[in-house]
Amino acid sequence: MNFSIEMIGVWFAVLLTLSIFSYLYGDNPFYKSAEHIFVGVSAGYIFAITFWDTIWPNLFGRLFPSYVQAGFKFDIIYIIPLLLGIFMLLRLSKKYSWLSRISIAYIVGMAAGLKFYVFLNSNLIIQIKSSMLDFNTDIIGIINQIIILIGVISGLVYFFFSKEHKGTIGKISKVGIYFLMIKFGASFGFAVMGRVSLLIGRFEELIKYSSKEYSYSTPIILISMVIILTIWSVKETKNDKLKQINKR
Amino acid sequence: MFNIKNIFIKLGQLDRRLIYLLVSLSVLIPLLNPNLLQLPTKTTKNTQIVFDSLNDLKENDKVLLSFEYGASTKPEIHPMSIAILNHLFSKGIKVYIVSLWPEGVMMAADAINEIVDSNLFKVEYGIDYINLGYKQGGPVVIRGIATNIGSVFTQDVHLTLLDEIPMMNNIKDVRDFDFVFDLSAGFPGNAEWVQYACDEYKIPLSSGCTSIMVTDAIPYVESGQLKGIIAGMPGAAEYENLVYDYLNNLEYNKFMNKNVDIKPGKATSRMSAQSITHLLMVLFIIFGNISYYLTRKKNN
Amino acid sequence: MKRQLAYFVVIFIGFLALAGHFINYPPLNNFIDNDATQWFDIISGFAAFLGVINLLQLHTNKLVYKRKNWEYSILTIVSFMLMIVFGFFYIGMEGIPRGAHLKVEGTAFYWMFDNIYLPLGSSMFALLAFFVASASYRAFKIRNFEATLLLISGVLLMIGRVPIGHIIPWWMSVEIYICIIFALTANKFSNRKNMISSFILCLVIIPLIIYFLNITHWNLFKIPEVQEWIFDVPATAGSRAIMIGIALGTIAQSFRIITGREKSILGD
Amino acid sequence: MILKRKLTKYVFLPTFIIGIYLYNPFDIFLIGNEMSFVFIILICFVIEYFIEKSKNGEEIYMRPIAAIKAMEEAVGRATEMGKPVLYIPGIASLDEIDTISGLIILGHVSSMTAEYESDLHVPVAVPIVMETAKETCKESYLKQGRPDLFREDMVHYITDDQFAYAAGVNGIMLREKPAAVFFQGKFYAESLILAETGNSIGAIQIAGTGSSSQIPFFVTACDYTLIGEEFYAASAYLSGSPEMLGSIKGQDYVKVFCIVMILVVFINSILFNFSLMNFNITDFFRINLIK
Repeated sequence: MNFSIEMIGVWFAVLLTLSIFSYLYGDNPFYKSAEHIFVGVSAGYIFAITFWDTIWPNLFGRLFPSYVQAGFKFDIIYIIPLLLGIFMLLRLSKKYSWLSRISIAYIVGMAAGLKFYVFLNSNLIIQIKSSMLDFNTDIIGIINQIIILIGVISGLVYFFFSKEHKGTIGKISKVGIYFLMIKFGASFGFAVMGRVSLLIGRFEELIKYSSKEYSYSTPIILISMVIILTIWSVKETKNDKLKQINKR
Repeated sequence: MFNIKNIFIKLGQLDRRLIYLLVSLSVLIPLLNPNLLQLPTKTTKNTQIVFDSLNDLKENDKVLLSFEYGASTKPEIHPMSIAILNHLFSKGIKVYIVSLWPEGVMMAADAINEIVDSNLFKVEYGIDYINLGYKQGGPVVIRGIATNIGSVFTQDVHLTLLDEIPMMNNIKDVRDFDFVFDLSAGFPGNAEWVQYACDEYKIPLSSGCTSIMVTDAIPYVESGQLKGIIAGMPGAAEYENLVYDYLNNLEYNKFMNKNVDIKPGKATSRMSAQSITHLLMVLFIIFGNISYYLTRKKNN
Repeated sequence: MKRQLAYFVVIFIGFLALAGHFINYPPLNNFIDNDATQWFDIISGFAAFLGVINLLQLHTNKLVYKRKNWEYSILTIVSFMLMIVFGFFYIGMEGIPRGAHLKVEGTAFYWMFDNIYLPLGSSMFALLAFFVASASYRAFKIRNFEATLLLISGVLLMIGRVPIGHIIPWWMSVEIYICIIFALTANKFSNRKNMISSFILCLVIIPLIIYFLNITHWNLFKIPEVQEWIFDVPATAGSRAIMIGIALGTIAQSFRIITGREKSILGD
Repeated sequence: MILKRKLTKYVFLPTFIIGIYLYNPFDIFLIGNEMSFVFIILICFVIEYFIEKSKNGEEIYMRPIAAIKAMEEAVGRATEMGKPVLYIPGIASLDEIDTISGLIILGHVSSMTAEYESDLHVPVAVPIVMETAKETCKESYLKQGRPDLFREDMVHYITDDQFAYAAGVNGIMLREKPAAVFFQGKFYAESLILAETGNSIGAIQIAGTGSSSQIPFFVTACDYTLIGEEFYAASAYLSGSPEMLGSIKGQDYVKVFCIVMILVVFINSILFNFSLMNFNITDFFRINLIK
């Protein structure tokens, strides 16, 4: 078994994959450790990526261009995000924690302004524009577009809040919910398709790692995990019974 | 008659773990021997639109390829990126790679290495393709590329300044690209490219995405904001076959190396496992409903 | 006074972000297009520091007070510290500038990423295939007409989208349609006897009628074509209705924020 | 007299602003996105009109939404069973409107948990959302007069990564077995992992999201779901203040306006095709800036 860093990596990958899959059996020590390792590794990973890809090039790259050489020119206005960032850190001090509200206010205000404009354009105006009937399709194409029109309008009527859903509005919104349900069914069907593909990809990797070249890592780890898990669950059920006995 | 009904009711209340075991078997068995089930793949309308719009591009056109997927969605998207890169390189198109997901850079590197190792095409870094690496910020970066690419990307993935790379000198913003193709698996994805860049500046955009995102992107496809869409792994298998046939009956042009055989893509081989598992899911739904109907009959 | 300042900032920035798209003043347009949202990332970058402190605090408390499952907190702290060391101090390869080393194969950070972070992420994602199976098994019930629509479009899409869907012959799709129609109308029949008899009658007669009218080549009987129609027409209408609905919801919510009416966010 | 004042405020003022914008004195406005400007002015004034109408006391009818009524009942059930309430505000940061709506609903849910004295637990995936959530919960407990019940570690950060967060929350659900689980915010692929685990521990699950690709999972796996726009309206429903309800009514009328516009575009395209009308309205629907 060639003992290289890369081989340890493969064994680690297979061990962690199988401990995540052990969750299907139920909550067990393998899953708990994989979960906690995942939380620690991902928190560290995101923190490092955030610093090296955002703060270092975009902020310090503009405040100290000569030192950072991220290709940006000096830009005095970037003092403000630096201040807002420090305000954010002041949350740790009881006295000045109210300053962090200004940074939050900036983000919330900016998000509201930008999303207002972007959603209005691409998700409202263009969608209204595309409800026009184009005639260079055959008769079935035109019927389809009429069905789409009915579906969109009845779907919107379903979302009426200030009107009682009775009488004609009730009937239209009933039709609307039918269209929405067909859309949800289609999304669910697609989701099944997507998830199965990912499982196939994962199993393919496990099969790849069970070859001689990777010194049969998957079968060895799989068998040892199954043995340990059976011992653990037998011990677990035993001391559950003990707890019940001394509780009575 | 009575015990048949009981069997059906029991079939409707299988333990969760038994379902999980059945699903793993239905995936494992076809993967272990792929030629268990050979099935023809028929190209759907949207995949064909994507192929045609990329095929209309001419030599030396500039295409921006954006990688926004990671290892967890690699099985669905990676076959697409390889098929698309094969298609673009076979037409001598200049490919500009950006990634808005941290893992996107590695996926792009994997895809490029796989194509370079197959030495099907004579492509060179800095001449035929360039990788601008990863920038955090999602819509911020897309907005930056749309309005002025210099405000977001100043170096390529090897940290050489863009001004020193000839390929980049007449690229100022998204309008200098002839086509934008987005490989997306979540946020930021094809919706953000539509909203923040291509709608406003009228740049042709198409996308290959995970199956779950397809129903959200359909209104954009229907209104023409997205030129067709490649939907999940089945879409990837269809596109792979289109490119495979295209490359085969294309007499070797100056971009391709002679006597190199063209290998079929990965997605096609996984389709049998996909089909069997789908059938299993449908059976679950049918049995679940039969037992639901019988138990409801029994109660009232 | 402190709260008024926060409200003023929300209203001012919100209005600025909106007006920046209309007023013809290049420095403002440039600010809105590029810098405004970059600032957002920088501030959230600083806040990441707070998140990490909170995480460490939580797990060290769990460790110190030996709360339930405290042994696992050691794993979280150790793996977090390892990533910080590999991310900022120890690179593991010469000649790679600090900062770019995160994504260069061969560095310690990349080894952790490739062999620990990636397998965990993709395995969690792959778990979804199992959960989708159990969800479809448990939740896809013909409770009412809407749930049946959800089920039919889901099933037809699942079969139609994979190669197996192309092999299904026309008569089998007719049988499937008959089963669906009877599943819908099952409770409308007075007694079970004639429901089952008419069900079997249809199963036999209808395919024969279709065969004699020789309309067997119709798209209606090819599941992939039916799936494509469901996907192109009703599902598109549903998606567009939801998209417009969500756009209106977002616009109304943004309006309430920009006019300072959403109070609870800034702790009023 | 009031009619005259209302007329000036809600008819003349908007038309006056649009007039100035189109006249574009000294070229102070950008050209190209006039349609967006007209839409924005129209939407703002319609919503403002209904807010003012409902502020001076006009009764607003709001159709009942099952999920919102079920929230109080879910918190009540959790208190009876002495089990915690788990609130998940989505995995997106504050730049998503879904997260802001989720935090507003958290404000109302935390005032319920303060009132019922049940144990609240809010795991978050983004540090800024953690800070804002702490702020919102502290305020709600203060307003209910129970600042003593508020514990600093009610709201805690797990990790930014989508699936590590799902794994962490799974662990919390399995070990703490909450009786009520709220999913209110922006969700992606991990929504089904959380909803299925919540279902397997038998908790009441109330979901609300604007991510339309995840709604099918919540519809199938949760007890109640706020679909798309209902999720954004929930914060106004729960606050019950006349201003908020007025804005929902205004939103409805904007929806009527959109439906009318869709029909106008549809009919215009038919007439234009048969050349009964000479101009095509969709030319106005341009959103690309001519810079």
